[in-house]
Amino acid sequence: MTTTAVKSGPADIETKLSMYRMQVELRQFEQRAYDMFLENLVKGTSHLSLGQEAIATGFAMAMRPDDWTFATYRGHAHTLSRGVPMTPVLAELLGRSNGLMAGKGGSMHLTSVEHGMMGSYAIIGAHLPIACGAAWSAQYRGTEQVAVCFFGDGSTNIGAFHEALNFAAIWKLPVVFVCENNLWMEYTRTSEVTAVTHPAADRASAYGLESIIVDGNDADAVYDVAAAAIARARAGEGPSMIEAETYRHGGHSRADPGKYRPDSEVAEWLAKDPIPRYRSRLLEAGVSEAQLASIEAEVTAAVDLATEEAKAGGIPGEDLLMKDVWADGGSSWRN
Amino acid sequence: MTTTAVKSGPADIETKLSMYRMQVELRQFEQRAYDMFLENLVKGTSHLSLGQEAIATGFAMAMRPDDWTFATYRGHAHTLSRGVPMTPVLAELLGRSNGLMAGKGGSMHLTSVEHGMMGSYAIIGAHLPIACGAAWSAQYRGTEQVAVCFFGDGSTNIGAFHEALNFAAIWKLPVVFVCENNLWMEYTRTSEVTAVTHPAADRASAYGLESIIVDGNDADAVYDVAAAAIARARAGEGPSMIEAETYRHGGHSRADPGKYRPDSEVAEWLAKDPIPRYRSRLLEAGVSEAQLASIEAEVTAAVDLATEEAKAGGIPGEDLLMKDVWADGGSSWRN
Amino acid sequence: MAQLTFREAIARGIAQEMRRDESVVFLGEDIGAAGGVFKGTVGLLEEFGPVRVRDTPISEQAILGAAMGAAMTGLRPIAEIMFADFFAVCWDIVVNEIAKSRYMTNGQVSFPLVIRSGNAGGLRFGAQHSQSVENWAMMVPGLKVVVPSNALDVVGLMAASIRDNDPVIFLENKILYSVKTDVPEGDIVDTLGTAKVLRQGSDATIVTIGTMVGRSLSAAEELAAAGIDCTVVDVRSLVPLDTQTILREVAATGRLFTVEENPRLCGWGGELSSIVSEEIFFDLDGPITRITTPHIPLPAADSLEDMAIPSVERIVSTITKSMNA
Amino acid sequence: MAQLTFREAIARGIAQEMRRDESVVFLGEDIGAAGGVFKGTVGLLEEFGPVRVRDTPISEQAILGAAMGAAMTGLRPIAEIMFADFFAVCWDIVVNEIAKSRYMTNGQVSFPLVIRSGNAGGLRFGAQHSQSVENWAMMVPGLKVVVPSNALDVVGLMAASIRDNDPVIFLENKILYSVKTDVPEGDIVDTLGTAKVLRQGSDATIVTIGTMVGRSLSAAEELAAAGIDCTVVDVRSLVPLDTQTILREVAATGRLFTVEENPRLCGWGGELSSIVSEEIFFDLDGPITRITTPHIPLPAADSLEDMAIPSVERIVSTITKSMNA
Ligand SMILES: Cc1ncc(C[n+]2csc(CCOP(=O)(O)OP(=O)(O)O)c2C)c(N)n1
Ligand SMILES: Cc1ncc(C[n+]2csc(CCOP(=O)(O)OP(=O)(O)O)c2C)c(N)n1
Ligand SMILES: [Mg+2]
Ligand SMILES: [Mg+2]
Repeated sequence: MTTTAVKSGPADIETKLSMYRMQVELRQFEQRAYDMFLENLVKGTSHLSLGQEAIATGFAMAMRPDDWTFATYRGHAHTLSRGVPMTPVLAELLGRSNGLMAGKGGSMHLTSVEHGMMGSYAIIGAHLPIACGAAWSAQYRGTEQVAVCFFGDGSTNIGAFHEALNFAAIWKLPVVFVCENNLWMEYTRTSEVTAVTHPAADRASAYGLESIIVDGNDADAVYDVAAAAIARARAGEGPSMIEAETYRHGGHSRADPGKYRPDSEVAEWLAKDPIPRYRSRLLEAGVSEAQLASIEAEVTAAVDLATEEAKAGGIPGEDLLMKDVWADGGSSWRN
Repeated sequence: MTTTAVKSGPADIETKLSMYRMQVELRQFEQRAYDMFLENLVKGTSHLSLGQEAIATGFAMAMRPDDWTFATYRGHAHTLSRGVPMTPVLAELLGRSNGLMAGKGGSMHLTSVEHGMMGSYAIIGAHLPIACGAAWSAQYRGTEQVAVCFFGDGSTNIGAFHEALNFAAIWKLPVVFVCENNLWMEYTRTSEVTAVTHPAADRASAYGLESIIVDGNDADAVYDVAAAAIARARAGEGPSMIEAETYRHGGHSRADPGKYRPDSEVAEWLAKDPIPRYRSRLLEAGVSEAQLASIEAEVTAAVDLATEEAKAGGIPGEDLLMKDVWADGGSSWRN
Repeated sequence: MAQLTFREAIARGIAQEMRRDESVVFLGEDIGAAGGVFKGTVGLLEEFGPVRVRDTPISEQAILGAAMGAAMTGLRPIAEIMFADFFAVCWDIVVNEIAKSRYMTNGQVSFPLVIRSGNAGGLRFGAQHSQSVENWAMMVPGLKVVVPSNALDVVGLMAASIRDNDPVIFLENKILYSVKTDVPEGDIVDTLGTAKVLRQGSDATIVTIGTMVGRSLSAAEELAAAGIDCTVVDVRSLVPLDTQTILREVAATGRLFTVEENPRLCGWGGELSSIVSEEIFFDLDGPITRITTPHIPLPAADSLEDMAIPSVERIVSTITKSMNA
Repeated sequence: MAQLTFREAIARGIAQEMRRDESVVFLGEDIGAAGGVFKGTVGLLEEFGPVRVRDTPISEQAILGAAMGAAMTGLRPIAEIMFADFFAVCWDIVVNEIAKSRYMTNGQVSFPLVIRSGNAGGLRFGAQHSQSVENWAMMVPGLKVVVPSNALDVVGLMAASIRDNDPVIFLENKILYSVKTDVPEGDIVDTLGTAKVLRQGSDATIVTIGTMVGRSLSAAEELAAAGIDCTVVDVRSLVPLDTQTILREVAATGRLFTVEENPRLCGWGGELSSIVSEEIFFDLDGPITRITTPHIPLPAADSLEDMAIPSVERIVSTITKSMNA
């Protein structure tokens, strides 16, 4: 088992500052999304990545712009981390016509192909084989693109996980599987329904893969394992699976207060919050408090602006309803 | 990894003789089924266990009459090994009304609940979770029954395998999973599409289970691992998975001559044929040639009789067609 | 008489049967400690304990496989598939194994089990969490299919489903969970395969199910005001299907309108239409009209979803137009 | 003109398109080295090599997931699901992912892929290897569904399906694999959504598909001899559906009979029935009658399977009875 040492990450401070900014963006975006949910502006459901920002950040930074992300319904952070602007993402949550998919997908299906964000998938496990397919296509066409596929700890017990891992291994596909282990499924503790301690890492050997665990609340550590795995994949050396240990600060979805979790556990993990940790590290490295504060303020301004723009979006109409079932843009099943 | 020593098995010679008889029965039955297939008497498909008889035998001998067998479409041997008479099995292959399921199931679905033969399942993987359910029911009712579930090497790459193994492990279910590794799927070598060398045993640890491999062409060795695993299950110590190495002498199904396999491989495994091996062992142990020959002759007579009885069976009629969709015995979907 | 929500009725029906029969067990994701993601199973773990009410991993094939294996060996399991859309990940166990094994074994095994699931749209959950799957189940021989429209029916049909010796797909339209209905005290056991005539009219017959029952009744009121007097039939169980009631009520008015939340193609409305036009063609006075969701995946945005799913307004306008044609 | 079997036509259609377009790739179980369990893909590995023609593990979800991911990133995959019954183990990828993702993403992705599969009964394989699943696919918005009845159509519809930018479920009725048809040399590209009128009659219209096309034509000959002159329409693709041809031909005779191998409930025959009785009700002269497999799992024994699946005899007797009623 490989456990990557901390205090590594990208060498230059500029990149580290970008990583800080990204984490703050993801954090503030999710907080805003939650506020708007409570205001009943987010209509369906939503699953926030509060507390898990370091994983999306570390990976996004290690990816090439033409690499591909496959995420779950808990996909806001992964979408933003690939460079998708905040406004269309927030507007999508509000069901507005300026939403990323004009309101047709909703919070659980954020997709922006132009940013390599190949979709958020709401059926547990499904996107692991789909990511294999993208990786296969890269391999076939020789483009050296890599597919990165994120999923949760609870998702390791579904059949599609198993099929995808074996498939990727035998075809040596350029895909990196990332288990964001936040200890919980919806309201059930994953360890109570899983036969091994590390739901992903302890199963890597079943697919001939190395067991890799990383501190998922340390963006630099994540960056390092991500860069290594992506490089391996790009070099044709096949898939990797990484288990990133983390925690979600809030509930599973919507307004769930997450009360089923012991207070002590929540407190322990709040103390490991990736953002203050990263902030301290930057201060230690000589970045000024003022510089960090200005990043934070800029992000707040951006989130405020996105909020306004999203709210100003129109209500999607009948024209959108019957559009884009088929590649011809329409929905007719008859002549 | 446990590899059980050979030349063990049940202590008394009487039981060993029963095991020899059973293997000969399975062998001769399958040969007859093949002949009748070639005569176009077996209408649909059929999947023979020629060469794999030691596994069915070793397990059946180690099971209690009220234990449960779950098998695949390659289930003739497992059905007979539980004590189901030959005539109804053969008649089922012929689609006759004296068949085990009156012709409604066919070769791939042999079932005899009164013998603990809980079904043959023709969709790869499906019966692993179903066996978990039977084991759960035994656990719940405190009956100390054990479910034994047989499947092939190729079946280890499907999702249901993974779900069932984890499920059985976390609930500590009294179920024994048995992978009959005959090296081949239909016409593809399993090792070409599997990320590990031992498709079952190398994955046991992913479910917190011990890795157990046994010589599947040695009925005594199989008996020993079977008895141990079944005892563990019966004692409430949870599931086991056993990989039994074996080979099918013939093709995958129907009239497949199995020509995709190298001659040398076939020859190597024919040399390991479980039946001559077991025969020699009995001779060494002092059983007379005459006694073995008389067992063989008795079996031949029984197979001949079953053939006649099966052929004499009637053609199932309309009364059967519309029967037993529902528990009330009928098939009506309306009032 | 106490008012019960649809979600409370689920727990009430299950509890009623679990009290009566030790062989009834219940498994699914988050059904125990959490009381279900829709809070439909609150209190069951507390009353019946973790041996009878079991939280599972995210392994729908294992859940249904376990239910099947348990059913064929003496238990009467209830399994939850959280959202009906997830039937797609365990469909094999439902259609190839549970539905067929009794027939294939010439009746050697029975499957007294219930699979309950949150069905249909209206909650803005998007295309993968909003499907109506009653036609997925109806098309498979060997499955019974129940879709209750109110809390009272939930209790009685749940009890009937649990007592039934065949596999029942019990679909709970999620948007109904919070709706209250009067439910009397004491044990309630209903009968599968019995439709209810909720309103008697003379001009046209609306046949519907689930969420669309309430909307059809509202539409019927509006239509009555405009001089079109409709019968409204709540089918309640698609298999077994109460064709007697349906055919009688359609024959009486001479016109059939089906209202369903399914996408257009191969919904149960098509099946009813074909039964009617095969069996009582000469009793019909005009076209059979189906009111359905269009043949599209369901969109997430509230405005779009509301346009897609049949509304009272659309029911009224479609029937008005057709009756005046 | 060369005679080609249905199974040879599969390989011919695939090869035609693989030669033309490098982005066409093909994956499935035993499709390469073995040439397919039904020998429908013989020669493809040899011609196109193991990079384009890939044998897979028994992992249907991975097969279709791979096809989907490849399709959304520039390839045009063809995936085989060996028996159509096995769709049940990978149904999620088909219905929740492939079918819906284009719509959910507001058109950002397309899925130019074909899933071909051995469909339907007649080979005495029993209930888990004999299902007709065209209605499973037809009911899901976002899927096209093709069911050819002869080798010539196989080549042209396969080519059209591969060239189509939407996901196509291409169902090959296994019992037809050995049937020969004249197929001209050279590239053949057909058009999806076009029904063929194979026989023109004046008394009744038989609408059918797949294996039932041949039986319907034979039945029509027998019926003609008895004075009932039938039109026979081979629908060929259920989605897109050539309603123009179907409605025109039904209106012309005033009577519709559908012949399908599906179990009774929610088959495509019900859908056609409902379209006809909604859109051209006043052109009908009598009941719409559906001839289907009964609503039972398919039995294995030859005698029983033959009773279950519509036969020429049953088609003739049903139509005769109904026309003379
Ligand atoms: C096949 C399937 N089963 C169940 C669900 C319901 N569900 C949604 S999220 C979730 C928990 C997933 O837990 P995990 O994989 O750990 O991811 P996390 O939500 O913690 O990020 C469940 C059970 C689903 N979406 N799909
Ligand atoms: C889900 C599913 N996929 C594919 C098949 C077709 N099939 C039947 S047997 C078989 C090979 C199985 O190989 P293995 O598990 O090694 O068992 P064996 O036949 O060698 O006993 C395949 C692919 C099937 N029945 N079910
Ligand atoms: Mg989790
Ligand atoms: Mg094998």
